[in-house]
Amino acid sequence: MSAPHTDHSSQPVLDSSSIHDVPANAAEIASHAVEYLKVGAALLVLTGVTVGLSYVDFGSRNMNIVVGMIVATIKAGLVAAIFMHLKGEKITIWRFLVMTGIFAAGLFFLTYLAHSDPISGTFHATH
Amino acid sequence: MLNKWMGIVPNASEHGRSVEHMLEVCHWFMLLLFVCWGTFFLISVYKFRKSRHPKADYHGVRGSASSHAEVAVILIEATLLLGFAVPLWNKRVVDVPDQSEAMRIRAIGEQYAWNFHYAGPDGVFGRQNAIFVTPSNPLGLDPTDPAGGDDIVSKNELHVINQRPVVLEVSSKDVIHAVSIPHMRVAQDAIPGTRVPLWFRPIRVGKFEIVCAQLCGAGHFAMRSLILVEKQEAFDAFQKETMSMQHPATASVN
Amino acid sequence: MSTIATADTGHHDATKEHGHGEHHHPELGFLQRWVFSTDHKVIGLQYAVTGLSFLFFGFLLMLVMRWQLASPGQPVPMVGAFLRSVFGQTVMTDAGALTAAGYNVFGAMHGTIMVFFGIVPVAVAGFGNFVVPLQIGAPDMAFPKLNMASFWCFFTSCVIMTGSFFVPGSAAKSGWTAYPPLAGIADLEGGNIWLNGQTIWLIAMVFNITGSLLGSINFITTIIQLRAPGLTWMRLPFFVWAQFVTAFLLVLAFPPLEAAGFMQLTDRVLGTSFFMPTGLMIGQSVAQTWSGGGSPILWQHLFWFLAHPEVYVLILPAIGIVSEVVANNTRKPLHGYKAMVYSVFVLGFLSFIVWAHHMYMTGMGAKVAAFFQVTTIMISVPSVILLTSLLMSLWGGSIRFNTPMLFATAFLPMFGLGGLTGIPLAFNAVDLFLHDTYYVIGHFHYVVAPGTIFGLFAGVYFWYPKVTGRKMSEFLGHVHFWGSLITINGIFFPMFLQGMAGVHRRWYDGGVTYEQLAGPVLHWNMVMTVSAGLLALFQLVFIWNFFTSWKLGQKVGRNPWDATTLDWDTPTPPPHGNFDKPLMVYRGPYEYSVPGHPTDFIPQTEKV
Amino acid sequence: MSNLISKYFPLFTDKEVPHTVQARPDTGLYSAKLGIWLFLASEVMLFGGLFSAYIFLRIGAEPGYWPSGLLNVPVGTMNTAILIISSVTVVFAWAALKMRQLGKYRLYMLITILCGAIFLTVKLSYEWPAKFNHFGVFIKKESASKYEAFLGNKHLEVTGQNPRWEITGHLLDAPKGSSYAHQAEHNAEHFAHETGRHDAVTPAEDDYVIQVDAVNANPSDKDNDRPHFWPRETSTTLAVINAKDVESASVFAPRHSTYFATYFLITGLHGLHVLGGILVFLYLWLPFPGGTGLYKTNPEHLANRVEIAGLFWHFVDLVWIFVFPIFYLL
Ligand code: HEA
Ligand code: HEA
Ligand code: CUA
Ligand SMILES: [Cu+2]
Repeated sequence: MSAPHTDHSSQPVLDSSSIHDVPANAAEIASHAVEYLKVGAALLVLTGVTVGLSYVDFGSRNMNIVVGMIVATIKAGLVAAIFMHLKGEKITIWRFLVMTGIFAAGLFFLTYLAHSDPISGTFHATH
Repeated sequence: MLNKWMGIVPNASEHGRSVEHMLEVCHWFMLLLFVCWGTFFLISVYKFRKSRHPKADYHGVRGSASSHAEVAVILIEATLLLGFAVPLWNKRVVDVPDQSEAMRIRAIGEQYAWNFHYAGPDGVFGRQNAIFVTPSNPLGLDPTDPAGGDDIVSKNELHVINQRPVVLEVSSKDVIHAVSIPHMRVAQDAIPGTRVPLWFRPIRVGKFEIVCAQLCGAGHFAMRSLILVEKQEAFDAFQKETMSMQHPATASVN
Repeated sequence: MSTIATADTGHHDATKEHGHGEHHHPELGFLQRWVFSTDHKVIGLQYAVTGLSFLFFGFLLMLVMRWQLASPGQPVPMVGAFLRSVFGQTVMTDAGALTAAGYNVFGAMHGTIMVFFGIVPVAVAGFGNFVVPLQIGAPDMAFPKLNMASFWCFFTSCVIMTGSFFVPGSAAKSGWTAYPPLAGIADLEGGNIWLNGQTIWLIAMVFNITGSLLGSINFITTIIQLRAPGLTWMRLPFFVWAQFVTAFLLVLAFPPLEAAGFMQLTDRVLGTSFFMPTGLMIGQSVAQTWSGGGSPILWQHLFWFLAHPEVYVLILPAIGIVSEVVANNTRKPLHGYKAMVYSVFVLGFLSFIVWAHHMYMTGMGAKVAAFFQVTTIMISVPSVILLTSLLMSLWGGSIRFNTPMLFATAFLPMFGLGGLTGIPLAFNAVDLFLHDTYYVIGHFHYVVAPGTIFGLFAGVYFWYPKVTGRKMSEFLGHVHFWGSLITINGIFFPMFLQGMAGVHRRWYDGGVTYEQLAGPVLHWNMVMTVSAGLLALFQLVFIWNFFTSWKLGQKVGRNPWDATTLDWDTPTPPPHGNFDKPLMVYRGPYEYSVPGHPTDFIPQTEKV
Repeated sequence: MSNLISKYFPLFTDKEVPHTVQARPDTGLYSAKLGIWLFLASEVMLFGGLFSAYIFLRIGAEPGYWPSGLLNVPVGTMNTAILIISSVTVVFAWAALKMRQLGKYRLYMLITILCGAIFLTVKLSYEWPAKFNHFGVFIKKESASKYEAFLGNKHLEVTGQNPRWEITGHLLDAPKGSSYAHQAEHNAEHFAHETGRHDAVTPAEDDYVIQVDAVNANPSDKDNDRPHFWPRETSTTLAVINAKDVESASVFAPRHSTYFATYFLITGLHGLHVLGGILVFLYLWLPFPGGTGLYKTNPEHLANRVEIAGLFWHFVDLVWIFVFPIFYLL
């Protein structure tokens, strides 16, 4: 399950007056602000890195794509983990997100496989 | 036997026997399952109807007969799959016979007819380009290419030689069609932009129907062709005659 | 208690101010109550009635097609002239016979309507909306307004799709699979790029998909969040499980088709060529309309990525309904409930990685083919477990053969037949022979017609008393059942024989062109068509029963079937908010005939 | 027992739907949070479908038919940065609400909305129109040698690179009957005005006249082999291309190539998401009863709404993080 400190919303609020008060974890949230700023900065830097790396020759176009995708995945991971609070998110959500990831990967991989493994002797007129 | 009872069209190709065999095994397996399950079903329905069995039994079936049955089903399916299906397919797509052994013919679909393109005596297909396409030159054969000088094209009739493997290179000009020859137990979609080989070895002289097996428009239902499995001599005669019609100049040289 | 209650939602919630209080709201107008309702039960009914009407419409389209198949080129008797005036000259000749293009229009629309506008709305959205919140003890769906939005999205798609019959060139005519390039170029010549069948089909599908997505998100959230206290996962009725997995299939499999729909749409209206290969010819010349470089196969991948899971979407709710009815009428627990739950999950998971078994003919190499054959065979295992468990559940029961149970019982061997005939199709060497023949048509109709539709009938007869407070006539129900069972087999069994003989699908003339392949089995066409006509007559019995029982049926109380699940623990019909007492669940869903207990059923809420 | 029930499931006797604001204890989630994540899961599959199309089409593309270096990288980078900044401000807005600081919330939300608006404006008023005014002509392979001076295929062959089949730039004259005639006329005027070469373009029935890009002006310059960060000026060189030698000719619109088709479809759909996000944020920012109006009565509910809208916004950012490199850079 999740670590309690990232859980912003499940504090039981049982009488109507308390919903106007600053929640107990306000200090927590304030301390997160710094983290958000750092991540934002990291994302900006990584954007620069992506652009920069695309002008470096890694031997082949494909290698460049791989490198670019790795950096993009790191960035996406940061957004998901910190901004979207996936780090420490509830297990229920994790469960189906993992499924989604698997199916999306399956879609990519299997269509790729189908493309790369035709009957031998197949000729493609493409462009 | 079961296949026969269900009225399967007779087989006319070499590998067709294995396809048929596998279908037969499948059908027996299905029949067996259906009969076993069905018997159990009928007995339950009869024996446990309310008037006969007024008080239900909380536990129902005890023991693990059903799990055993399920495991047996899995084993049989696995055998069918790994023992028959996968090797059979590999044979079809990996071991395509080569140039020397097989006859190569192109099958090009269009709304609503098949063009069968033979390389002719020289065994080389002429260059094609869409700019040359006209009603009388449906494949757009390049008139300046010498390799095309002896190529012949027949519409809706595929002539092949008995016992000689055929590699059909299937493609399409417009929409997706599919070559399906039920007697030969083969089928392949004809996809514009690709040319996919499809092979079989006919083993019976005769005339069989070729179906367009992919919806291709209003005329789809009537996009019927014939495959004529002939003896060598008959095929040669066909080739000669067609050539003299399509290339009067070249044909006379031969 | 009530202070606490208001604290949670907030006393200011808009709905509250409009007076959704403890009691029924006489002040709600007709529109708010029956049309723009946010009540899950009303929305469920809206879905079910719209869906049933489309099922019937889809069937009528098929009757015209079946007429054509049995007597090619003959004017449709009695209604020919009428059809001509409604559908226009693309579809019907002046004499009142179906044209070849018309056959394709009706075929494509029969498939589309049955799948996306018939079964899914009735089985998933109709039964799901009405029954799921009741069975889990929730006052409504988690997002009532979203629920309404979902229905109106769906309804919009219905209007658009139906409207497409009336544009020049008539509705979509490229199969329910809409394969490009055929679908890509269809209806474009000389016409308006927007107002034509295929384009409208795509737009309607986008709405339909969006509605489905919203609905499914709602179902999943509801099931996770709103289960009554004590209703742990393993105490859920199996129907809820089936709907839960179904909703996941829809949420994750539909979007790629939506993406593909956008792509086909831009291919048609913006001249892109996602699915149009280079050098595509129309008539005698290369089509200059598209830039080229696309792949027709890409569409097939994206389509079947949805459409295979979709077939389980068609069957799972029906299996769920059948499970409820079987448990209730055998008066004993389901055999292997847990195994069934696991199976349904495995089924759901695997259904995402088998799709290319519909594409064996597109030219697959050894690796891909082996992969998809293996997964396809694997997926039959959980189906076998599900069906076997239901079968085993009969043993030792005290079976009441009321109408719902008759349909549920017949579902088992019928689905069995359909499922079993899927097995040869899974082996691609065999599929070489069977692909695109009536064997395939027979296979899937056995699963969807005497399978799913029978499951739906069982559900209608079963929950009708909860909805209306009255039972449907048992006598008419029996007539409907026996008539349907016999005639439906008369339609679909001969399809296997025709398929084995080499008769292919989507043939306008039913096979007259092909003397060799169809000649020997052509006579079956008449048998099938007559059976279809008779089947239609028996449906009239159902429709009559359905509407007259609303006012005339036998009145019943809360729990006419002596059932255990929470849906039978509400007043009949359930009021707004559903339950009239605090709920606490103490036991599993099917505690029938518990040894030592005075009655033969213990409701889930009974403490003992 | 019944106390315990009413504590955790207070609403089961009421007619209202529970867990709209409060988390359900056993899942730890309020319903909308779960709902939005499910929605995002479906969005992953939606964009997943589009990206798999991208992969499929790109591997299938014949060498020379998948353009690169045609988009404006600095502008794309700037837009990326803007989205990232807006992602930061939106979490700040949420945190401010959590701490019950309405003023700060309003400020951060405003910045977020402005960022979104800038992003869209740049896309719609600059990037896309610039594309629609850029022209490309694919030369038939058999005629390519005629245009070697613009294609530079010999140079590319020697250096082991993919061949080039396209000549791009600004269209100054189009064959008769072309739907681009009007655009060409406009460009030609502009060209004359800029260069003073009033008679450079002599109208011909069936020629395309293109003021070519730097790559085509100087195709064997090694410097042109790689894409450039700062887009290069269009040269003043003119290419005259006979319509017979042309395989396809189009502005950089979706119909130009599968590359631009995927580019426009994916960025278009992404843009729609940005627009949707902005509308939702505006609603939450303005004093609607469900927006800041909610603050007075139930600030926690408002915070939840901002949280889920924010989740959506981050997702939109996340998609862009992939879109940017695959279209602009690689
Ligand atoms: C609800 C719908 C549904 C269901 C459940 C299934 C289930 C299965 N389907 Fe089917 N299928 C379709 C709907 C469905 N299908 C449709 C609509 C098409 C065609 C689409 C088109 O082209 O237009 C199709 C096409 C189709 C094809 C492509 C054929 C072709 O085009 O060439 C294949 C190939 O593998 C296939 C396989 C299977 C398999 C292996 C199963 C398995 O899951 C089946 C598993 C079930 C069992 C194995 C049954 C177990 C039986 C028993 C235990 C005996 C019980 C007996 C008694 C009770 C008496 N199906
Ligand atoms: C869920 C899906 C579904 C269902 C239920 C059906 C039901 C039926 N189908 Fe359908 N069919 C398809 C999906 C379905 N079909 C698809 C996908 C295709 C392929 C299309 C293509 O080629 O692209 C196809 C194709 C198809 C063909 C092949 C056409 C061809 O290839 O040329 C045939 C031929 O006989 C056929 C017949 C029938 C018949 C007789 C029924 C009967 O079983 C119908 C029975 C109907 C009912 C029993 C209706 C009950 C409803 C009511 C009574 C409503 C009551 C109303 C109220 C109370 C308000 N279908
Ligand atoms: Cu060609 Cu069907
Ligand atoms: Cu399938």
